Amino acid sequence: MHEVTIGIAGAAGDGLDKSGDTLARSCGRLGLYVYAYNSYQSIIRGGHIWLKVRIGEEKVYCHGDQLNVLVALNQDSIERHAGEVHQGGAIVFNGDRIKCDPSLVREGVQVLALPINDITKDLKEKYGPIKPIMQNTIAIGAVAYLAGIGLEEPSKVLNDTFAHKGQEVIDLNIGLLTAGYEYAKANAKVVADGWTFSKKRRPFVTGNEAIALAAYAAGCKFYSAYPMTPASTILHWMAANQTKTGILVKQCEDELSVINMAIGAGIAGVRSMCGTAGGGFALMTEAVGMAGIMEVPVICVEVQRGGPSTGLPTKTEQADLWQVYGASQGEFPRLIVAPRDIADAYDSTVEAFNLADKYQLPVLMISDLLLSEHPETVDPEAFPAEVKIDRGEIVEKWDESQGKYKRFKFTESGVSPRAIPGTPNTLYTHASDDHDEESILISDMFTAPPVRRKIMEKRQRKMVNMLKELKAPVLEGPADADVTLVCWGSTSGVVKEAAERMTAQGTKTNFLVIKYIAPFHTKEVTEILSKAKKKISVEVNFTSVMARFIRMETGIAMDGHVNRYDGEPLEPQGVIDSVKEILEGKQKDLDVSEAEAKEMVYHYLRTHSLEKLRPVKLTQEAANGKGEPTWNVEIAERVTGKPGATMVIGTKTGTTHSFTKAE
Amino acid sequence: MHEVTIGIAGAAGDGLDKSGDTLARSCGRLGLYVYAYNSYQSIIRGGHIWLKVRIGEEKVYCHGDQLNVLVALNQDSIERHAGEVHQGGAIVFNGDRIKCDPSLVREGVQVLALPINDITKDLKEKYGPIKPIMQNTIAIGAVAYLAGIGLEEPSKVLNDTFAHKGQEVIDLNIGLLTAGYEYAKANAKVVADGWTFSKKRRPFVTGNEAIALAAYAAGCKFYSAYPMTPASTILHWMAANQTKTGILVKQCEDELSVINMAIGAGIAGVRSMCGTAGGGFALMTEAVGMAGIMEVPVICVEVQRGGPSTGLPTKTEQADLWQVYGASQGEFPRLIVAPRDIADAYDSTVEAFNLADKYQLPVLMISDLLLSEHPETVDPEAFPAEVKIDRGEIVEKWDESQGKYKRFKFTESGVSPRAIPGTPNTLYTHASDDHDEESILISDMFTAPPVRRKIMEKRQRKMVNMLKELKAPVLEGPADADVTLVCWGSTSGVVKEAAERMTAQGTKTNFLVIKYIAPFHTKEVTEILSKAKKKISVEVNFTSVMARFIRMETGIAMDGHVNRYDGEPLEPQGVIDSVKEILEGKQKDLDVSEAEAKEMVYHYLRTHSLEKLRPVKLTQEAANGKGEPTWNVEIAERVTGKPGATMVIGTKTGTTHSFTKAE
Amino acid sequence: MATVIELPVETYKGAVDPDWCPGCGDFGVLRSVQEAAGRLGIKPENLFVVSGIGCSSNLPGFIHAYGIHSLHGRAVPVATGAHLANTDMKTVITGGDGDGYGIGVGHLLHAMRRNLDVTYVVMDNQIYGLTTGQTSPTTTKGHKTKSTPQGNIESPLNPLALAITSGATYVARGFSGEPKHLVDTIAGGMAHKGFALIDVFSPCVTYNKINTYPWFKERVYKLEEQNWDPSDFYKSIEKSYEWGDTIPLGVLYKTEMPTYEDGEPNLQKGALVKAKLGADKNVFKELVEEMI
Amino acid sequence: MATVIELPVETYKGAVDPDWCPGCGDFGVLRSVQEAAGRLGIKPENLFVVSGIGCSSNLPGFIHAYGIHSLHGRAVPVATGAHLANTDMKTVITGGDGDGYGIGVGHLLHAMRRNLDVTYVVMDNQIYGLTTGQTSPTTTKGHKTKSTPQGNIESPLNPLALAITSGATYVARGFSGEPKHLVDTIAGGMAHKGFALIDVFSPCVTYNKINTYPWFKERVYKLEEQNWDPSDFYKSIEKSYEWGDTIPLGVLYKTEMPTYEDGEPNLQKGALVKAKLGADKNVFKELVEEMI
Ligand SMILES: Cc1ncc(C[n+]2csc(CCOP(=O)(O)OP(=O)(O)O)c2C)c(N)n1
Ligand SMILES: Cc1ncc(C[n+]2csc(CCOP(=O)(O)OP(=O)(O)O)c2C)c(N)n1
Ligand code: SF4
Ligand code: SF4
Ligand SMILES: [Mg+2]
Ligand SMILES: [Mg+2]
Repeated sequence: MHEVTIGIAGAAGDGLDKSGDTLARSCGRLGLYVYAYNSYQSIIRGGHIWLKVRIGEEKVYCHGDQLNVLVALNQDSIERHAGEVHQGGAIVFNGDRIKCDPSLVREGVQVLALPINDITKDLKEKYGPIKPIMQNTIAIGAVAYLAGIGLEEPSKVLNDTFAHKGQEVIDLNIGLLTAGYEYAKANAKVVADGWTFSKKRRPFVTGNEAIALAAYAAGCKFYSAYPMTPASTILHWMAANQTKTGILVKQCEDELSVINMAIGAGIAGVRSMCGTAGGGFALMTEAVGMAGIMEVPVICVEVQRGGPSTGLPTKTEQADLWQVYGASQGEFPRLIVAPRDIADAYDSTVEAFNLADKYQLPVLMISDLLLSEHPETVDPEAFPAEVKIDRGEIVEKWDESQGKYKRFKFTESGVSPRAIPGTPNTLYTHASDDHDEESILISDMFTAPPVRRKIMEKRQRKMVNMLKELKAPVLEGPADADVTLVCWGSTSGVVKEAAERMTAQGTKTNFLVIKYIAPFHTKEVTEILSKAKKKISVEVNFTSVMARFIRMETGIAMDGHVNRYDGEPLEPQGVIDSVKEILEGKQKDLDVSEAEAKEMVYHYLRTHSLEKLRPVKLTQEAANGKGEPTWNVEIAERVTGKPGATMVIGTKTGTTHSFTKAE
Repeated sequence: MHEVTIGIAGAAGDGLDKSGDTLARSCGRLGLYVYAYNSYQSIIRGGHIWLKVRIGEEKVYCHGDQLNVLVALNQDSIERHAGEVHQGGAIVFNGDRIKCDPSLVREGVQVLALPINDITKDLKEKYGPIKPIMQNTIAIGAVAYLAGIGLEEPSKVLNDTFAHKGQEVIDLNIGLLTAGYEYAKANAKVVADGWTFSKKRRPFVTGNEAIALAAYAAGCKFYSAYPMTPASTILHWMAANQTKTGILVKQCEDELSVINMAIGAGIAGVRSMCGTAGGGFALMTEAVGMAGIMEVPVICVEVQRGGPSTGLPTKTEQADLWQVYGASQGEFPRLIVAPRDIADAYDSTVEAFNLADKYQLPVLMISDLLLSEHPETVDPEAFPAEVKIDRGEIVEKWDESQGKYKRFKFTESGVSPRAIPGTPNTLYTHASDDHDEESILISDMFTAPPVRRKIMEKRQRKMVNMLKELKAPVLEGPADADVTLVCWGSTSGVVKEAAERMTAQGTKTNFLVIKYIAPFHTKEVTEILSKAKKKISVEVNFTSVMARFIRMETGIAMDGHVNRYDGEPLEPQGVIDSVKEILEGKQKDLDVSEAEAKEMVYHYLRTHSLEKLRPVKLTQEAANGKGEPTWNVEIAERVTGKPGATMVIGTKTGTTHSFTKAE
Repeated sequence: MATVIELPVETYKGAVDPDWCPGCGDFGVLRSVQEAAGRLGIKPENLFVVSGIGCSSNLPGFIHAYGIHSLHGRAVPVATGAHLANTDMKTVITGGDGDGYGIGVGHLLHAMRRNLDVTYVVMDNQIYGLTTGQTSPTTTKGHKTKSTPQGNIESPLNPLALAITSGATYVARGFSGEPKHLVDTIAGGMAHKGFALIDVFSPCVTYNKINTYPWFKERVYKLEEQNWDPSDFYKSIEKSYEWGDTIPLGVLYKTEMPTYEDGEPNLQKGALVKAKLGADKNVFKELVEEMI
Repeated sequence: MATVIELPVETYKGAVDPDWCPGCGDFGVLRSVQEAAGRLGIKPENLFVVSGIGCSSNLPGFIHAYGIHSLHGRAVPVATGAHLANTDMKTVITGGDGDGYGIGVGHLLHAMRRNLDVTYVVMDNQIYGLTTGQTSPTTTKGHKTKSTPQGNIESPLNPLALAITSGATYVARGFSGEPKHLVDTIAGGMAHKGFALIDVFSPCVTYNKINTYPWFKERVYKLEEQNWDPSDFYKSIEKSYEWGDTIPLGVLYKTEMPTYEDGEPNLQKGALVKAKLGADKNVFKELVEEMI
């Protein structure tokens, strides 16, 4: 497969996402496929940001685990990432400010220190001093050369991006781009080229944008939200485009208000949606049950991030399954669906609106940070402007001669034809107390056990009937595989690549992506899994929630679990390695590795304002009276190389047994 | 077994619980065992109330399914319950106001219409007119005779109850009691007698009171709550006794405040608890995860009631398992425990405080309406005043020479010795963001994946270690049983009785009560269930949540499920019948039975202000163009017997196909 | 504006009879809401009556209208959503002091500063009725309730001062024992454009033995009879603190201000619920183009 | 009362340096809280600093004290619980306008009417900083933010009027650009017995381009320099509405009232955390006897 991966590293506020965007859009317009992942932190400025842009001639399903070109925007970034650049790759940085210690660089990697001052002389004369953030454009120019995508398309993208800022800004930026491009051309070898540019222009979209766009297509009229990473960009898109779409966008005072407003709008008869992250959803759960018992169509998007609690706000994780499944007390029908990728997020959203209306119930969409915030190029056909809109059984008119309208009529299907408030002669009350067909409370003086039994059964029948029209999951990859990987959400991209690579390497591997969680395709999944030879779940969490869920629904346990829960998303090679370990029957090793110990040292130094020091040597010691083997670390002064401190880290627990400054 | 069951029926506000209380306490003091169940409604006045008091010489574990004496406080109650009184029993009511249609009464049942006016003549002369509510005492007097418990003990109870109201009130009440007793003695045969009164005085307590009392014994200092049925009586007990116990009791503005205050108090170092029902708990979930990541000991009691949403506020159900299990986003250690009865509620509460402190985590106690609100006699030994108090590893003192105190030290056990705020030299921050050993955030600029991995593993190790000290569930009943019933919470009382009766009837039956939900005794439960012949879950819900949970933990599916979800608790015979159906391979019949159809008619008449009518004849019709068989009901005028209306009810759906008034 | 065709109070008779305790103040409020709606000629199918949970919050079940009997404390956001989705209907919120000023006060405050065009009638009995008698945010200091057997130690909040300072544009008080005046007050609120908060003394005869009908009867007087000028912001705030031997009823404060609906761009072309579903092709294309 | 031994500001230096944007107003607030604590001689181990979530709410991580960095909007109840459990410690709540006046305003209002003896310092930047610039409850009408690209259509709430009418007994305003005055204001609040609310203009240099340092500098003046009498309830409310060309800083309102702690029976014998654990045998017996 023809592809290249660019990494851009810097601090928050360095404007690095804009640069990545220019690059990605250029490729997207050329007809290449792009998948980008931004590993950022939640503070506004300063925190480390690591943006990976993977470009391929064929579709790329995850950010991969390669690194061909590194753009380092500060010194720290060199130290963290230089060693990751593969042979044949290149490292690009501002040579005026940043140094690259050759010992950090692998063999066969070009080091391209851009002499920013020199190459921008002319531009400075013409436009005045260049802001630091603009220097990124120079680097992008260099990358455009190294990645073999040419100058033309990036220039056009810059032209569009800065159109509202006037010609001077456009010219300056294109000037910077060109300077970087020319410098690289003169001083470096291309890292990738020979692309076939199909020129099919593909939108470069995040999962959140896809959901918002789909909501518009599906006829959503009301979107309420309270800002929370990683769901906020739905709100931002909705707000930015509100006058175009006609969707009323309401930022509320809290998430309780958010969902209750959305339900109110749903009651009134508009298609309504709300969105939040795990913590905000925790505040919404009571209302989900209300929508259930009132049989109100409403969509709620829950975007998972690193938890528990405030947790790791800008990190991806898939650990909210139980929260969503367990949302609200009691039992009531609802659809829980977890889209697997960006195109699927579009389809799922459209379907969500239709099923919500058809079955008159809340739909909970589980997304995750990676899916919601990473952008990728998507075929434009994946975003049809015209979609099916099915509002279900609606009572448009009711005559008193038809008898009393019964909002919650006990029907075979479980669905009772719905009259939208405002319709004459169909008046009723939406009650969160349980009620009979006519919406008269059965909770108060009237409790009649058989009535309660029947309304409960009516509601639950919706789950049975809805399941019939949901597409059952299917195995992807070779039918006769030796290994079956099981996953959900954004992890499916990595799993797909891992499975394909494993198959290519001789271990036939297929995979199963679970999309519908409630109702669940128990029959089909049981059939698939009971035939699978080795079943391994792959999830970004500690407790393998989906594997547990599947066991609940099918009784079938996995043969092994691949988990990652350190804040970073899974990558194909990591999955392959873990799967191999499982196949070989190895116990998962939880010890602190040397690389990890080193990172822990860096963490300690950074959090104790000791950035003048750095780890230089790590040795492992088995018996030392600490109750566990340890990593003994020699730490030196960065500049002088003189001994700075020693640190002892527990190999099992990871605790800092001691940190001793040199005298 | 020597026992008798008294039912008292009337409207809310009739003071019926007080009467039941007098009866039950009298028995409790005599050394008899009592179990009472109050099937009430959530409105303040008017709603139908049905109080059953089961009395036995040996311990009774549920309210059973017998009825020996009915005390009817209004006409409606006669109509609803007269037919339930078993042969040899009696029906007692105010003959001046209420009539009992002989056709409603089974053979061999005495009908005792108390001539209230007549028998209270003397009392009226002395004390003036008797308030309606006081007439209940006359009925209790009659019951005291019929149930063979004598006059002495009830008189003493009345004496204590009215002590604060003065001698005149006491005398009047004892006078009424005696009048009823004497009248019954002169006009009826005893229904039960020959009791052996051990005279062991046993407290008559609800589950909520047991929890509150246990909290006091365990050293709780802070209780916060917001009123919500069926948890409110914990708050009421706590408030009523606050000056005695020294527990600070705080009614908050909402449940968000409730749990966050409790966590704040836990952080500050006191033993703290809060309580609520399912709907209130939904608002608390976000904070549960905070307690998890901050490692704060705190207890939260979730009392389940009929759901979903506001649902059936005064009805029992066991359908909040997933809500509690799924409380809060992300993964964190917590103990989830569901006490099975009142004595166990006491022990569980004490243990909860100890484990919360020892493992520094939130404890979620799941109770249910039946357990929390039904009172029963409990052996006084079950409530020791002195209990074990284990506060876990506390750092009392810290010297700077010991190095920096690390609140979240990565330890083998997962538990980090805790310094209570106020301790010098141990200062730290409790953060809901993820953090390192020293409580420095790793969520913001510092994210270091291996640090995150290690703190996650540290926290999760607590679950592994805690499980080791929890008592594993054991099979109760014959080891070689043919049937194993599986249950949790208050259902265990009914299941115990059902299993014993089935065994006595020749089907050897044992049962398994699940108490600890997280962490779960996977090994032990798997061992037990994989050996069981027929496994049947018994739960008060629709979706068999505990059975599903067990399948998740063990992979083992039940062979059948007994469920009740009409608002009423299970009763032993109902369980036995359902189990037999399952054993016989019968499909669960969800059709509306004749009795149910009749009740549905009553429901319709009551909710349409047609109480002058009543159903007189029901016939089933198979083919009728309604898409389902129907119950065709003839409805007549109550007084004249003339045709009043006809009603057609669907046998499958339960819908009212038509209601047609007679011309 | 079309001439109003008044409707008789029976128009709004609910399917079931209220199950409140005999004598409960809420009966009077229910009837006043019905009369006010009739006076304004609002057809039942054009009326949303939204509540939370509580004795008082059972009201929507007892009135012929599109009722929403939502969650404890959430009447305001549910009503906001329903109202914004269908601005052609009139939205009246009805509920209790616990529901509105306790658990729900955050929503209330924010709705008032938005000057949302809805009417909120609070049946203030200074107690939690449905849960059998605990302290509420308006319970008098010292009052012994089930949750405060030693006497309530919190100061009650002043709903009228809160409403005025938060941005409500019609702030009034009624009393269930003064039904005619109450109808006027509620009808005034419903006719007002903007957020109307009407705090109504609605005695709980079962659990509040202090703030009873006679207690209020002795104290209340009508601002309208004193020619009160409700347009002065600061004077109205001051008036809202009058509490003791005399307690004012009536409209304390009233002003005209742009509503939330006036400012919301997507409400300028009519009710959302009547808008066509689905994307405009050109707009959609433009939106996708921005992503390329 | 013991004489106060002042402590140097370094006493409270946190383990890590703040990661706020350079120029963020919160730096000044942090330092002022540290100085105020030092002036009052509160030992770090006797100081609770409690926050919710937001840029401003990161403060507890940057001060040497027992910090609680809780949930968005829940600082007040967490602080209430911590404080009631250990009344021997001083409790200061620090957070943002979104945290305190948006999602958390219900708790705030109820805490104020309790007159809880805590100090609440709100870093009011009229924006949601941490979530990258959406509208907050104090955002000016018309302000274009990420969530209101057409301009905010809601009226901002007035935190000072809310505090005064709700029952706070020390209500003041500070400005991060007036550090000395800010220390005085915060120290005054911490020394005050009862609920102190201090709203501090703490500019967000990244997301609020309207309410900047210069914007405030041009407008603010100090009440103390004008001999303002903070004891008049109604005048203080009126003063709290002064906003535009001139904006007052300093103590708007101050009064002495019994606190929640004064009324709570179980706080009369000292801090709860120091009480003996376990039941008194006689009391326990009595409680069981009542059940028989
Ligand atoms: C989240 C939640 N918490 C608690 C309750 C229980 N609850 C029902 S009504 C009520 C208080 C009602 O008081 P108020 O609003 O004053 O109404 P009233 O009954 O006095 O009319 C409470 C606490 C609930 N339904 N939901
Ligand atoms: C329940 C919940 N909802 C949303 C968020 C996301 N969130 C974090 S901080 C914040 C707003 C912060 O604004 P403010 O309190 O004014 O603090 P600032 O950053 O401006 O100092 C929000 C919405 C959250 N953490 N939790
Ligand atoms: S309890 Fe009080 S508020 Fe509720 S219905 Fe009865 S009188 Fe009315
Ligand atoms: S975003 Fe604003 S509030 Fe947050 S740290 Fe930066 S300047 Fe301060
Ligand atoms: Mg009330
Ligand atoms: Mg802010």
